[in-house]
Amino acid sequence: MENTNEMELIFDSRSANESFARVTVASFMTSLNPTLEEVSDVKTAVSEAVTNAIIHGYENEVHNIRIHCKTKGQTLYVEISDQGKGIEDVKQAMEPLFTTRPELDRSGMGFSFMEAFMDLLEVESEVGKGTTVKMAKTIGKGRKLWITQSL
Amino acid sequence: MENTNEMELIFDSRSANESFARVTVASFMTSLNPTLEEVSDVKTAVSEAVTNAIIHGYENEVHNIRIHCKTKGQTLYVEISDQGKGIEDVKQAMEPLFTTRPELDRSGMGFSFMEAFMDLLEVESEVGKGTTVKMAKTIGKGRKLWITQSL
Amino acid sequence: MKYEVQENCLTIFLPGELDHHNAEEIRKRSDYLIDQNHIRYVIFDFTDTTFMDSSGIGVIMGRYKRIYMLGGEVCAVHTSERMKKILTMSGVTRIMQIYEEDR
Amino acid sequence: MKYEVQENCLTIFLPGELDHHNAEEIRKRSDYLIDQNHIRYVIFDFTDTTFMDSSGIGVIMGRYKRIYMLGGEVCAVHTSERMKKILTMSGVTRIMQIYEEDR
Ligand SMILES: Nc1ncnc2c1ncn2[C@@H]1O[C@H](COP(=O)(O)OP(=O)(O)O)[C@@H](O)[C@H]1O
Ligand SMILES: Nc1ncnc2c1ncn2[C@@H]1O[C@H](COP(=O)(O)OP(=O)(O)O)[C@@H](O)[C@H]1O
Repeated sequence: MENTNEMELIFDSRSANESFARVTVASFMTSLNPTLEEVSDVKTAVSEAVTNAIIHGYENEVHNIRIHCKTKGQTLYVEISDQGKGIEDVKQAMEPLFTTRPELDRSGMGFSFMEAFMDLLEVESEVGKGTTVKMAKTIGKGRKLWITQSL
Repeated sequence: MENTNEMELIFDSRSANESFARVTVASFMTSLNPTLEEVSDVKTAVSEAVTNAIIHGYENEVHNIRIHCKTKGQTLYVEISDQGKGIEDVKQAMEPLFTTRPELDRSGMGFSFMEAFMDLLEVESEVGKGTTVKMAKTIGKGRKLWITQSL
Repeated sequence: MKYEVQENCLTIFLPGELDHHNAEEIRKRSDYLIDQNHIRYVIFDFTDTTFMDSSGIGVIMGRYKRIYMLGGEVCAVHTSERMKKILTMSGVTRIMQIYEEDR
Repeated sequence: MKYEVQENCLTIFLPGELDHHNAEEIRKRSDYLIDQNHIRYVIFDFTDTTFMDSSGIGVIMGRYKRIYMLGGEVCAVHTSERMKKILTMSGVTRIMQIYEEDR
């Protein structure tokens, strides 16, 4: 018990809140003493999932996005969910470069970035019900798992 | 509708989260283009209310603290609540220098600071049920209402 | 965000945080400038940029596609180590040079 | 947080953010040092401090009460405008001098 901490954040799915969501999660994880690089990794992953909820989940309508965070030991758990459109084929959605919105200049690399920057990524989705992205990252394990090849 | 934004944050009543709560509210209000001074004012007020929930409301047990924030036009509304001990005599509690925990070096100035730094302060409390502190501050109205006399 | 047109070259001075929120504006503004000024070269200047996610990659790819059709090129300057990593990871370095100095 | 004892004088180098979370440690550590070293003067050094709430006022008042009993004094140095305002608002400037320079 000693070594856990928890928070839940619910906010409007407005693009201006993307940076708010990043800052909040980054601030929550400071107790784990992350490096600047680890903070940037988490911020990028959070930004991807929140942006997806705004663009794909809610298609730019304003509804609630929920972020649940927990630290346990040196591991940060982040869950980001929307109650939007949902994903028909999660496996296909997670493929690098796959996007349903190329006309919006989406690169189709959101899930690839989440995967590259976090230690764990799980996506649960139901069409018409919404999407939950679960991620985890252990801080301070001196990783150097950088994918320097391109995806 | 255009001009509103909303968020809710729920977190553990640990003293390490005092700074997390301040940063989160400060980050949420950036869309109002506050001055550094206005940000500091809000951070101080949030810090007071969160600290009170931790020390007085929950007496250092770990339970949930809830912060609800809304911006409407140029005004920030902040509500901070705990489901802790509650306050018997709110009027007395709000008096400058009144504290029930002098042995913890409490100065009794928490509510006075909230009042001085925000435009509006309302406290609702029920013994055994908990306490809600409601505050508001309008950003960018060129105020100079600083109380330079001591309280 | 600042945009500079010199002959057929557009420099986009990217914001501190290049996310979906900022990407929208860059996309609209730069496409307008590209059309109006017969631009063939687009320089993404990362001097101020400390954060970028895949929305930033989308902005670069989108401008590349447009400029490539016109026979032009895109490139990046003043990239931090972090930005270089993200650009490399995403694969855009296959279609875009990163220059250490302004050209 | 850093503490410096010189003869009967204790300087407390306050943290960047002086809130309840930090106040607890300062309280314990400084009271220990005051007892051990027959301290009469306590200097609160605000060089690094950009944030303080009423918990900080509590720390100052608490040290003041203890030192005053022993016939000593407390003072503050290197305070920003913001810190000066908060110290003034709270009334502690009635019992504590703010010096612009180290004494
Ligand atoms: N929260 C979501 N709700 C609905 N669909 C989503 C969500 N997140 C991702 N998707 C789907 O998965 C696809 C791939 O996502 P991603 O890899 O992030 O790339 P991009 O956002 O650039 O399209 C999206 O184009 C979209 O169809
Ligand atoms: N959230 C709360 N739950 C229970 N009691 C509270 C709460 N907030 C304030 N109080 C009571 O009001 C008193 C005055 O609060 P305040 O002005 O903040 O001063 P201080 O925190 O220094 O005691 C406290 O000592 C406490 O008895």
